[in-house]
Amino acid sequence: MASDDIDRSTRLALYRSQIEIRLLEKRAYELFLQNLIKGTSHLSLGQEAVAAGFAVAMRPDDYTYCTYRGHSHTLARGAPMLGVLGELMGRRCGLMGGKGGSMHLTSVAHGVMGSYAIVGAHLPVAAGAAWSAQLRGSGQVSLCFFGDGTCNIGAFHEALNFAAVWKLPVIFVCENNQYMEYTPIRSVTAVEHPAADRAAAYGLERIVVDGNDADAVYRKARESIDKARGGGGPSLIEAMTYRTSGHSRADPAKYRPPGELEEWTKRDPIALYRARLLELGFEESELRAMDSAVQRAVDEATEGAKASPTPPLEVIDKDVWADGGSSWRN
Amino acid sequence: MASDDIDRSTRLALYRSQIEIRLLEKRAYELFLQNLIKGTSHLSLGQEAVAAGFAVAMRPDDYTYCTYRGHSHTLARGAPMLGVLGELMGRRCGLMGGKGGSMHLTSVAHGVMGSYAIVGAHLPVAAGAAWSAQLRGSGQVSLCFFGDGTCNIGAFHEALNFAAVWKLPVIFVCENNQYMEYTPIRSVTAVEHPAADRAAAYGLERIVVDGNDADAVYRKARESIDKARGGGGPSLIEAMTYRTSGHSRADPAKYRPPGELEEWTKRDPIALYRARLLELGFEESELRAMDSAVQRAVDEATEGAKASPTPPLEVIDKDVWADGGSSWRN
Amino acid sequence: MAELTYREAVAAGIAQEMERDERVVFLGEDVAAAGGVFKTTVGLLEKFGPCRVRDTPISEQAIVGAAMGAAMTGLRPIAEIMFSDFFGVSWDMIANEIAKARYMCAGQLALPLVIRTANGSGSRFGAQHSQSVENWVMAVPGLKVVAPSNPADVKGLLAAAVRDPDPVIFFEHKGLYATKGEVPDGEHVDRLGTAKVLRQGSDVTIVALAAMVPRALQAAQRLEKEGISATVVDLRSLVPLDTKTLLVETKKTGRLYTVEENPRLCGWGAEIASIVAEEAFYDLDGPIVRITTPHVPLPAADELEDNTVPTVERIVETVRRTAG
Amino acid sequence: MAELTYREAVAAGIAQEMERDERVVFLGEDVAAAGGVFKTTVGLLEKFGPCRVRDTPISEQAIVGAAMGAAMTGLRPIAEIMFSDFFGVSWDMIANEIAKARYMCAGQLALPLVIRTANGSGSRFGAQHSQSVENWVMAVPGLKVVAPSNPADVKGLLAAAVRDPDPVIFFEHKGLYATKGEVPDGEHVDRLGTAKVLRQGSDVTIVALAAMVPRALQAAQRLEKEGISATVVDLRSLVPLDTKTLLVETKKTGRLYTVEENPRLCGWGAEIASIVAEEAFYDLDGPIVRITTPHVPLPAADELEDNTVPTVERIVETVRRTAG
Ligand SMILES: Cc1ncc(C[n+]2csc(CCOP(=O)(O)OP(=O)(O)O)c2C)c(N)n1
Ligand SMILES: Cc1ncc(C[n+]2csc(CCOP(=O)(O)OP(=O)(O)O)c2C)c(N)n1
Ligand SMILES: [Mg+2]
Ligand SMILES: [Mg+2]
Repeated sequence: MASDDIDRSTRLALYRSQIEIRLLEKRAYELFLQNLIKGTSHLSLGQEAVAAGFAVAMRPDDYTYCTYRGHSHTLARGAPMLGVLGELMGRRCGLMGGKGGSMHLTSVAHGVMGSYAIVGAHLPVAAGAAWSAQLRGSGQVSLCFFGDGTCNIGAFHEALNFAAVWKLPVIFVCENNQYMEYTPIRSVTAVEHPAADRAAAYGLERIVVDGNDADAVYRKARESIDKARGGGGPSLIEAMTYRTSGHSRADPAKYRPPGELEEWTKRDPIALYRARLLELGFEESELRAMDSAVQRAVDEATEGAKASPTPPLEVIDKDVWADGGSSWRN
Repeated sequence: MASDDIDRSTRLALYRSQIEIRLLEKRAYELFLQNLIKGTSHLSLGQEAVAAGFAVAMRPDDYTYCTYRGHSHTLARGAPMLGVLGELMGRRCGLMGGKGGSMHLTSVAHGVMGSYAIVGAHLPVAAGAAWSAQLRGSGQVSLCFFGDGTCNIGAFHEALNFAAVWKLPVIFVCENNQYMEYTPIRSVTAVEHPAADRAAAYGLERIVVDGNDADAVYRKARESIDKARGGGGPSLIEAMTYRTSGHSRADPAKYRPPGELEEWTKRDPIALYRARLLELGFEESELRAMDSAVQRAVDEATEGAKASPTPPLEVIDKDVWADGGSSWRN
Repeated sequence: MAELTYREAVAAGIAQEMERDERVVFLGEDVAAAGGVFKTTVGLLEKFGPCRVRDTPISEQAIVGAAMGAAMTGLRPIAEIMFSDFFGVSWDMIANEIAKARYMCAGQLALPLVIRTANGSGSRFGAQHSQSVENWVMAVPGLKVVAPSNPADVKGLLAAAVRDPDPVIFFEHKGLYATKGEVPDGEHVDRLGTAKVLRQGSDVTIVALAAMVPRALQAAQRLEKEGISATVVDLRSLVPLDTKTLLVETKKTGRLYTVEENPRLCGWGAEIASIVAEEAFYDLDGPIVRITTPHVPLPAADELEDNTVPTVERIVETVRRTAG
Repeated sequence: MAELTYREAVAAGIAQEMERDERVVFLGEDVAAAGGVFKTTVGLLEKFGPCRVRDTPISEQAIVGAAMGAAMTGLRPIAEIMFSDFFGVSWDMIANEIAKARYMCAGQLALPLVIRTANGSGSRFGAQHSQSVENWVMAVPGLKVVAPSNPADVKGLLAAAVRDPDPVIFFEHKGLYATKGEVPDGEHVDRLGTAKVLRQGSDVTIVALAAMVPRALQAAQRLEKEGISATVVDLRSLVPLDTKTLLVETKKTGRLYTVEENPRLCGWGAEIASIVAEEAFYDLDGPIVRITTPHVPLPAADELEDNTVPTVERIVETVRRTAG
C-alpha cells in the first residue's frame, strides 16, 4: 500500500502516541530504580508501535482489553499520565487509587476495560464485550491484546472459537515479542507463529504484520476494525515485535542469544517512524517540539504523582460491591 | 489399501469386539428401563468400530483414556463384562465396587486408566502418561478418546500443543458423532471438522477416518501407534461416526433432523463389517456362533451382576488415600 | 398462587426478568433449543429469540468470560454452568476475574451478572457431577451466593439476583428440581441475604441450606416426638449472610447444629460455627455440632451416595446424642 | 547445619529427592533454563538434565494434567504452578481430577505427585498474584496440604511430600523466600501432618501458618511484655491436620486465636475454630477469635496491602482486647 494513504495528522498521532509510551515507560523504569515503584512492572519498550497503531485506529467508544503489559495500551487510549504513573507508584492519584497496581490499569472513561494479569483470561471477556456491542447494535469494536505465550493457554482457544462462531466484533491482537517471560516461544509452541498459524483452526484469515512499523499496524487495524464494525466478524492478528527491556522489573534478560537485542534495536519502531516522517517531509523541528512536549508531560506527571499522598487505608474495605462497601453480613 | 492386509484372526477380533460392545450396551439400555441402572449412562451404540479398531491395534500395556462414553473402550481393552455391568448397576462386583459409576469406568489391569466425566480433562492426563512412557523408555503408547464437542474446550488446546512440542507417544482420537449432547456440533464450531481442521495448529497431519469402518479405523490405529511407538510423536485423528441412541439415558434425541438417523443406520458399523467378513469368505455360521457366545456372556454377566450384593457402606470412607482410608486428622 | 416445580420456577424467574428488562440475556450449553439438560429453561428460546437465549460450545471459560464482558458493557447476563462441578474449568473466570474486577479498579466497572448452576448430590452421577461447591464460592471475596430450597424462593431469589448490581452465583439443587411448591402469582422478587426461620423451637437451632432444608425439617418433626424442640433456619443465601437471624436463633436455644452437603473441611458450616463461637460464645449451652458430608469425594452407587450426604436419620441421631 | 534461604531450601529439597529417586521429575513454566521466576529451582536443570527438569508452555491444565498422568504410570512428578492464583486455571485438574481419581476407582490408581506453588501477599503484585488459597485446597477431599514457615521445614516437608504416596499441594510463601534459617545437613525428611509448638504460654494459644508464623511469634513476644503469655503453634500442614496438638494446646490455655492470611469466609481458621468449638467446648474460657485478612481481594499499594493482611499489631491488639 502506498505510504500516503495515511494522512498527516494521523501520522503525527501515531508518532506522538509512540513517544508518549516510550518516555513514560522509561520514566517508570527510572522510578523502579529509585524504589518509587514497587512490586513488578512490565514495560512495552520496543513494542510501542502496536499499541499506537491500534489505538489511533479506534473509535473513542471502542473497548481495549489488555494484559499486565498494558501501560502502553492504557496511555494510547488517552488515559492521563498522572493516573498511570500514580497507579504504578501506589498513590492516591492513580487510575484506581492504588488498589489495582501496575498489572491492572483500568480507565473505563477511556475505553480501557481492564488489564488482566492471568494469562488468557481477558480473551473471553473481550469476546463478551463484543457480544454486548453486537446485541446493543452500538457499532463498538472490542480490541484484545496479548502475548505470544498466551496462545498456548486454553482460554485462547475457547475465546477464538466462540468469537468466530458468533461472528463477534472483536479483534485479537497477539504481540509476538518472541518470549513467554524467559523462555523462547518457539521452544514451547508447536507452530512457528503461535497466533497466525492457528487462525485457520477458527476459520479465520492468517494475518502477520510487522509490529515495529506503526503504519503497517495502523493499516491492519483500520481494516480489521472496519470489518468487525461492518458485521464481518472477528480477526486474529499477529504483530511481530520485540521487547527491548526485560520481561518484568526483576528480569535482566540474560536468556537472549548474543546479537538478538542489537538486531531488533536496529528496527526500533520509533527510530524507524521518525525517519519515515522526515522522509515524508515532516519537519525535524516539529517532531522535536513534540518530543519535548511529551517529555514535559511525563515530567509533570512524575512530579504530580510524587506529590500525591498514599491512599487512605479506608479504601481497603471499599468497592467490593456496587454499594461501595465490602460487607458480607447484615 | 487392499482389504487383505488385515489377517483373519484380527478381523475376527474386530468383529467380536464390536459385537461385545453392541450387545452389552443394548443390555445396559434394557437395564435402565428396568431401573436396575440408575443415574445416567452414555452408550456407544453406532460407534463401536472406533473402540474396536483402536483396541485391537494396541499392545496390552498401552494406555486407554476415555470419557463417560467409555463402556465401549473399557470392554474393548478386555475388562470383564461382569465388572462393567456391575459398576453400572452399582454392585459390589463392579470394576470399582460401585464407587465410580458408569461415567468413571477404570480397569488399570487392562490399561484402562480411567473414564473422565469432565469434558477435556483427560487429554492432558493422557499426555502425561505418554510423557512417563517416553521417560521410562517403555515403548507404551497412550490413547485418548473424546467427542467432537470436546474440541472446543481449553484443555484440548493445551494438551495438543503440549504433546506436539514434547513429541509424546499419545494419540488423540476424536469420535465425531455430530453432536455435543443435544446441539449439532457445526452450530458451535468454527470449522467443519472440529479436530482434523485444527491439526495444523499443532503442526500435525490432518487425519479424518471413517469411524464406522472397523478396518479403516484399525489401519489408522496401527499407523499412528507405530509412529508414536517409534518416537514419531503424537497424532490427532478424527473418526466420523454417529451415535444411534440418545446422548445419555434421559435423551430421546428429538433434535435430529428427519432421515438423519435412518441414513446413518444404513451405515451401521456392525452390519457393514459382517457383510465384509462374509464377502471375504468368513462363514456365516462362525459369525453366528460368535454372536451367540457373546450374547451368552452378556447374559451371564447380567445374572452375575444382578446376584451381586450392593456395596458395603464401609467403602464410603475408604480409598481417599493410599493407606486405604480417608482420615484427614490424627 | 400457582403450583410449580423447582425446575419450572427457574424458567419462570428468568422469563419474568427477561420480559422486564431487555438487557437480560441468557447463555449456556444446550440451554436454548434443548431447553437445558435439566429442562430448567424450556420455552425461553421460543419466547425471547436466539439473540437473547443462546447455545454455546463446550467452553466454560468462554461462557463465564463472555458474561463478564457483557455485564461490564451494559447487559445483564445470566450464564448457565450445567453442573457446579464445572466451576473447576471456569474457576479463574469466577474467582480471579469476576470476583476481583470491581475492587481492583476501585469501582469503575460494574458486573451485574448471574451464574446459575446445578449443584448437589442424589442423582447417582458420581464424584464429578454431584458436588456441593457452595463453600468454594463463599470463600472468594466479591461473589454473592444464593441456594434456594423451594420453588417460590427459586423464582424470587433468581429475580433478586438478576436485579442485583453485583455478581451472584445461583445454586440450584439437582435433587430438588422435581419438587413442587406454591409460587406467588405475578411479579415475584425476593431479597438476597435473608434467612428464613421455618420452624421455631426451644431446645436446639438447626441451620440448613438447599436440599438439606427439607431434611432438617423432617428431622425436627421426628425430634419433636422425642421431646426435643428444634428451630429450623433456611439460610437461602451465604453471601450476604444473615448473621442477625443466625445469632438471634442460636441464642434463643443455646445450641447450634449446621447441616451441610459440602464436604466437611472449610464448609459454610465451619464459617457459621466460627461466627457463633466468637460472637455468641456466652450464650451457648454446649458444643456447636456440624453435620456434614464426610471429607470424601462422592461415591456413585445408590446406597453409597445416600449414606454419604447427611440423612434425616443422621441429623436426628446426632442431635439426640449431643443435645442432652 | 547450613544456613539457607527459604528459596534455596526449595531447590535443595527437590535436588535431594531427585538424586535419591530417578522417578522424580519436575516441570513448570520458566523453571528449567531460567531457574524459576522466584529463583527457587536454580541449578536443577544443570544437575538433572532436560529430560527430568522441563520448561513448559503457559498451559496450567496441561502441566497439572501431565503430572497426574505421569504419577499414575510410575513417575513421581513435581509440578510448579508459578503463583497459587493460577490454581484458578487448573482447578478442574486439581480439585476434580487429581483429588478424586483414587477414590472413584476404589484405589486402582495411585497419584504420588506434588504441586508446588508460590502463595501469599507482600509483593505489591495486586489481587491476582497475591492470594492465599490454602483454604481452597483444604476444602477439597483427596488433597494433602502443606505450608512451611521456614527453610528447614521447606526442605524436610518437601521431601516428605515427594515421598508421600498421595497428591500433596505444597504452598511456598512469596514473602518468606528471602528469609534465612538453619537446615540440617545431609538427608532431611520431615513428617506431614505434624504441627509444631514454637512457644509455650499459659494464657492464650495462637495458631498460625506460613508467613503468619513469624508474626504470631513477634506478637507473642510483645504480649509477653504486657503480661499475656501465649503459646504459638505452627500448623505446617492443613491436611492431614494435627488436631491432637491443636486440641491439647487449646485446652491448656482455654483460649484460641487463629491467624490466617486467606480471606475470612471459610478459611482454615474457621475449620479449626469449629473443631475446637465442638470438641473442646467445655475447656474454653472465652470466645474463639479468628484474625484474618478481611473478606476482600488484595489491594496493590504498599500501605494498603500491608494493612489488609494480619499484622503483628493487629494480632497483639486483638488478643489484648479479647483475652481478658
Ligand atoms: C495463567 C498464567 N500463567 C502464568 C502466568 C505468569 N506469566 C506472566 S506473564 C507470562 C508470560 C506471558 O508471555 P506472553 O503471552 O508472550 O506475553 P508477554 O509477557 O511477552 O507480553 C507468564 C508465564 C500468568 N500470569 N498467568
Ligand atoms: C467441562 C464440561 N462441560 C460440560 C459437560 C456436560 N457434557 C457432558 S457430555 C457433553 C457433550 C460432549 O460432547 P462430545 O465431546 O461430542 O462427546 P459425546 O458425548 O458426543 O461422545 C457435555 C456438554 C461436561 N461433562 N464437562
Ligand atoms: Mg511474549
Ligand atoms: Mg459428540
